[in-house]
Amino acid sequence: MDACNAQLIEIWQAPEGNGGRIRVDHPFDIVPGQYMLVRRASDLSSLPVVVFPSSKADNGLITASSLPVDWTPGEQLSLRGPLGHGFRLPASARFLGMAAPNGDPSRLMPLIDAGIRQGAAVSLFLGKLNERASFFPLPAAVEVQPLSALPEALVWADFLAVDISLRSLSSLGELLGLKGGDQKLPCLGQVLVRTDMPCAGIADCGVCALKTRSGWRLACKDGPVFDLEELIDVAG
Amino acid sequence: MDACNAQLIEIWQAPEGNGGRIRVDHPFDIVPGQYMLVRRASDLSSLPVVVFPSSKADNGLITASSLPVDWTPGEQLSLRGPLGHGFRLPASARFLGMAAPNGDPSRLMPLIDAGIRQGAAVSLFLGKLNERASFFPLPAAVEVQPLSALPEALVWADFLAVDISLRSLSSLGELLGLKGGDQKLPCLGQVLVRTDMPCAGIADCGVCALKTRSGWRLACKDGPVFDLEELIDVAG
Amino acid sequence: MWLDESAIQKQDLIIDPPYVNAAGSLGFYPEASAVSDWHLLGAFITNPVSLKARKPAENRVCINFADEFLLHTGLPNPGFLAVLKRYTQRWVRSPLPVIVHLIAEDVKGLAQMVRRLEVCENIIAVELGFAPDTSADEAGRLMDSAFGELPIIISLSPYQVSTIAPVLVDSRVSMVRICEARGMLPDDNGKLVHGRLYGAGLFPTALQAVHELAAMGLSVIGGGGVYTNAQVKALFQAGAAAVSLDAVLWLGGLNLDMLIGESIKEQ
Amino acid sequence: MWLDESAIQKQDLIIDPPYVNAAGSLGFYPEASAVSDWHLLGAFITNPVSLKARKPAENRVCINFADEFLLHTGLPNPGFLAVLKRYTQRWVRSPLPVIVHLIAEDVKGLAQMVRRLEVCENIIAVELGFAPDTSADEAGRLMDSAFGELPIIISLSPYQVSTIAPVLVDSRVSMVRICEARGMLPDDNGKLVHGRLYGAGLFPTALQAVHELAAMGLSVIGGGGVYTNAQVKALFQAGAAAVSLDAVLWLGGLNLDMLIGESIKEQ
Ligand SMILES: Cc1cc2nc3c(=O)[nH]c(=O)nc-3n(C[C@H](O)[C@H](O)[C@H](O)COP(=O)(O)OP(=O)(O)OC[C@H]3O[C@@H](n4cnc5c(N)ncnc54)[C@H](O)[C@@H]3O)c2cc1C
Ligand SMILES: Cc1cc2nc3c(=O)[nH]c(=O)nc-3n(C[C@H](O)[C@H](O)[C@H](O)COP(=O)(O)OP(=O)(O)OC[C@H]3O[C@@H](n4cnc5c(N)ncnc54)[C@H](O)[C@@H]3O)c2cc1C
Ligand SMILES: Cc1cc2nc3c(=O)[nH]c(=O)nc-3n(C[C@H](O)[C@H](O)[C@H](O)COP(=O)(O)O)c2cc1C
Ligand SMILES: Cc1cc2nc3c(=O)[nH]c(=O)nc-3n(C[C@H](O)[C@H](O)[C@H](O)COP(=O)(O)O)c2cc1C
Ligand code: FES
Ligand code: FES
Repeated sequence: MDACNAQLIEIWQAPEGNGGRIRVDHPFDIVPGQYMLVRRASDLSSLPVVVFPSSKADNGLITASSLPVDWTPGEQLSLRGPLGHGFRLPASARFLGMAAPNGDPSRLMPLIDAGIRQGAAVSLFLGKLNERASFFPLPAAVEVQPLSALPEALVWADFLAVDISLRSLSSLGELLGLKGGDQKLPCLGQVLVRTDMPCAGIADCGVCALKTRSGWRLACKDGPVFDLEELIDVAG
Repeated sequence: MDACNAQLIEIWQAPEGNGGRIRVDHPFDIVPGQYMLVRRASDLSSLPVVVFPSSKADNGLITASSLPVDWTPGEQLSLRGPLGHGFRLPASARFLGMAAPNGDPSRLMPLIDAGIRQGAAVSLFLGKLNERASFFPLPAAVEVQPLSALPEALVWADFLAVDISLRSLSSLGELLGLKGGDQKLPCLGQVLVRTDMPCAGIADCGVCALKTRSGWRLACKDGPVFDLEELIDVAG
Repeated sequence: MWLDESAIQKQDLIIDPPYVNAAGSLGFYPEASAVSDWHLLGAFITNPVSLKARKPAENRVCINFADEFLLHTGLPNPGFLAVLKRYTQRWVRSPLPVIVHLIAEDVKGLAQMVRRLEVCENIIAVELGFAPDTSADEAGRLMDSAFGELPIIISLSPYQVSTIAPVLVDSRVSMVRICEARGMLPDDNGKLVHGRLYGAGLFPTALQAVHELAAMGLSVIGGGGVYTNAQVKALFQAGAAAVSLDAVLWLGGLNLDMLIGESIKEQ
Repeated sequence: MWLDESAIQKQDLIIDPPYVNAAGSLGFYPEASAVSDWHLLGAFITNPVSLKARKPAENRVCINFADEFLLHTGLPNPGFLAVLKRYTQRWVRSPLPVIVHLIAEDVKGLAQMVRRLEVCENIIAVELGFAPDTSADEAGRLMDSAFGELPIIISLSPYQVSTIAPVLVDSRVSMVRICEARGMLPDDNGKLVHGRLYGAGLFPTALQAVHELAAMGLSVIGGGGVYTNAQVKALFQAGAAAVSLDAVLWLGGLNLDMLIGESIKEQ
């Protein structure tokens, strides 16, 4: 799919921005962790907004909380994607750890759903747990824990997914409880790196650049999902 | 009234811009020819739009065709006015001539209504008559004629009202059929001068300045309605 | 040789509270109806005044575009003497100290105007504006002719900063004010019109200019497209000594306290 | 004394159709997927390339504000030799002639890079970018070291016009391109960040700059915040010899023909 028409059907307030339901005029497949670019058809020059679906609705998608606050239901949208590389959840994974340090699990929701579908036990580690936990409706099967419990839990997990901002990436090691010298990874895992992506790869602008074990990479093209081991000893 | 809240209830397309119905939260009195400043409550920095009511609706007003095309019904507005000096229709006037060279009579509508109420015969002279006449619903009592008929008609009129743009003001004499030397006014009259009014008098910015017999005047403060004789031998 | 101290001394100019209107935004004197909370401003800057009267530009116009608008007016004003006659008494009675903005055209005319303002009451400074293409040398000569008893403010558009700011460092100029950028747009008929730019879209370049000037050690009045308290704060953070407001003052029903009150309280 | 003609001769550079992408808007080579109608552009301008590799700026960011956005990236690039290695073959196979944008830092490094590009295929010109505070003298020296077999384009932000444009008149420079203005904005945390500005709000100052440069007799590539066909027309009317597109190319699903096609047909 190149670009297609869509419509904003419904919006709701979420702690980090508005969430919304979008009707899409075109069938599409999207892997958890991939993103879409959305803009108002009427906007002359605004940059597209990066949207991570939190689930698929009939003929469309539910977006994670990233819509501009001045978008109102009924707006005609133009949508492009899916773009980037999403999560690869090992089919054999039975114990999944998911972490959203900013307290918003919506970008991880499609992966949580996929985990439950393949019969895995899912624990979700949320920052700002007290403020946020009640906000996001979660499947009953998910066990929710504070972010500080993440390091202990990693002993039993066989796959870890983290949604973290580029700005916080340098504290990824700390988040997982790795000490300075201790670089051994607790388990396999992947990291969704949230960042501005103004050009979405068209210009190699470098706003979304991050240093990985293999050198500089662009979140918009090479990510936004990266293997944990690519990031950990660089950032940790 | 200083500034008050309002809401855009309904819009419709008109040849020179959208018209609309605005609900106003506050009682107000406005003389035909006076203007209001309207802006979207949500707009950070756009200049207010100059609006001439074409009639009063219950709790609000119907605007002449000057609303920005991206304003949609339901928008919260902020409204200021009435501002400026409107028409003074002589109570004794029995034969009224009204002229709208751009073919849009909506700014003259409140004056037409007032004329009919005081029992006067009203003739309306419209530019672009063929394209426009059917667009604007007019009271049955109004006789509509092409703009080119204006000079002859002025013989019998005892009051003339013209809605003209600042840019066209220099052709006012030609419009009334006055020859180069012939400066005798056919009748009493007033002219509504349409122009940008960005500062509405707050800054004396001068965008709306026009030369009158008494010197430079500002449409926003001293007008937008001026006596015909103030303009005619300057502009004619 | 004796060093003439006054020759290099900057004249102190304190604007308190640190807010002004931009020249051209509120007319020639503080009209009671224009702003309800005058006490929030530290001084009133007049519209630009030229020695001789200036008529409105033939093709005067206001053109909206994106989050901006272009104003082409020709800076009409009745000329210096007529302005004095009409407004001196109003300046005396003004709720705020007055800064008169002079269009700096030639050395002699400018000196005349400044000398005449020195004997007026309630005027705390003179602000000079230069033509868009004024060179650093010309600007220096004009400035020199204006120095006297009144502190001098120089208004520069962001585009004039790189040319003229170097002349201001180590000069007797008291403050620099960032004024409107200039631009060009097609009018309704497609004819290109140049003029001054207003609107939020002008803010990022104004903020950058303030930062540069403050880094040069100049005392800066920053402004250009300011509509929110967050913008006011950013200007102070960039080093502004005071903030000027322009088209926000035309919105009507404005609560100045909301726009700048919070910043005042925090100081 | 014999007049050395080549010393003052401008090298002809024809961009046909008269449209280019701005440096920094489409990466280092014309990637097939980025634009579907390459034939509407007359040349491809690369991202800025420096002699040594440049890392992304520590505080790289994109900040939205009004109808604009500020991009602070640090102009990351792998350095001249790495760029040559990666892209020379792609330039040869490019559907468009290529213009390489070089970050002009010092005379020697710049001369080296230009000499090396003279032997590459399908490169029709070199474009030079200067640091924001480059003086006219420095710009002149850098330019001089770049003249050789390839036509030279100078990219100037609107703020650099008054300083640097006078040096370009009667020089051997083939064209001038108006590039992004610079500005400053607070980021999410209130920290001030400087960077390049994009968006429709930049257009009026860009148009004004084009008009000034064209009036000086320079051949100008105009651009900055172009999103509509009416803007394209206004640029040609102001005297632009060609038009450059920037962030409009990032909107996706763009119909270039709608944006510039109409103007092409009318010529
Ligand atoms: C000598 C000079 C001094 C200036 N000083 C100031 C100042 O103190 N403060 C300020 O805000 N702006 C000043 N400016 C003007 C400023 O640079 C802009 O021109 C101004 O912001 C007005 O914009 P505008 O488009 O509304 O009108 P203008 O740009 O003034 O346009 C009006 C018309 O008058 C013409 N014009 C402009 N100045 C002169 C002049 N001096 N003599 C004859 N014709 C002229 C222009 O070419 C234009 O066609 C000055 C301009 C000049 C030429
Ligand atoms: C010598 C020089 C040449 C330039 N040439 C070009 C050009 O050819 N094309 C172009 O588009 N822009 C050029 N610029 C940069 C331009 O003026 C802006 O800096 C640019 O648009 C990038 O904006 P930015 O905010 O993304 O990154 P930058 O403004 O580049 O910011 C990145 C960081 O790197 C620093 N930095 C910038 N340049 C250098 C340098 N040379 N050495 C060390 N640190 C530096 C800055 O201070 C900043 O902290 C040049 C800058 C310099 C200093
Ligand atoms: C290393 C690290 C540890 C954190 N620990 C906690 C925590 O124990 N409790 C909590 O409520 N939030 C915690 N947070 C979340 C932060 O409070 C903050 O909300 C989060 O990093 C949001 O930042 P973002 O802008 O990077 O998304 C932690 C974040 C990081 C990066
Ligand atoms: C002097 C004058 C005479 C005009 N005569 C006619 C006319 O005979 N028929 C007509 O349809 N429009 C006539 N017009 C209207 C013009 O076609 C035009 O629509 C009008 O001036 C709109 O311009 P504005 O931008 O000034 O409002 C006349 C306008 C002027 C100023
Ligand atoms: S968003 Fe520009 S390179 Fe990734
Ligand atoms: S609109 Fe500014 S003076 Fe009339």
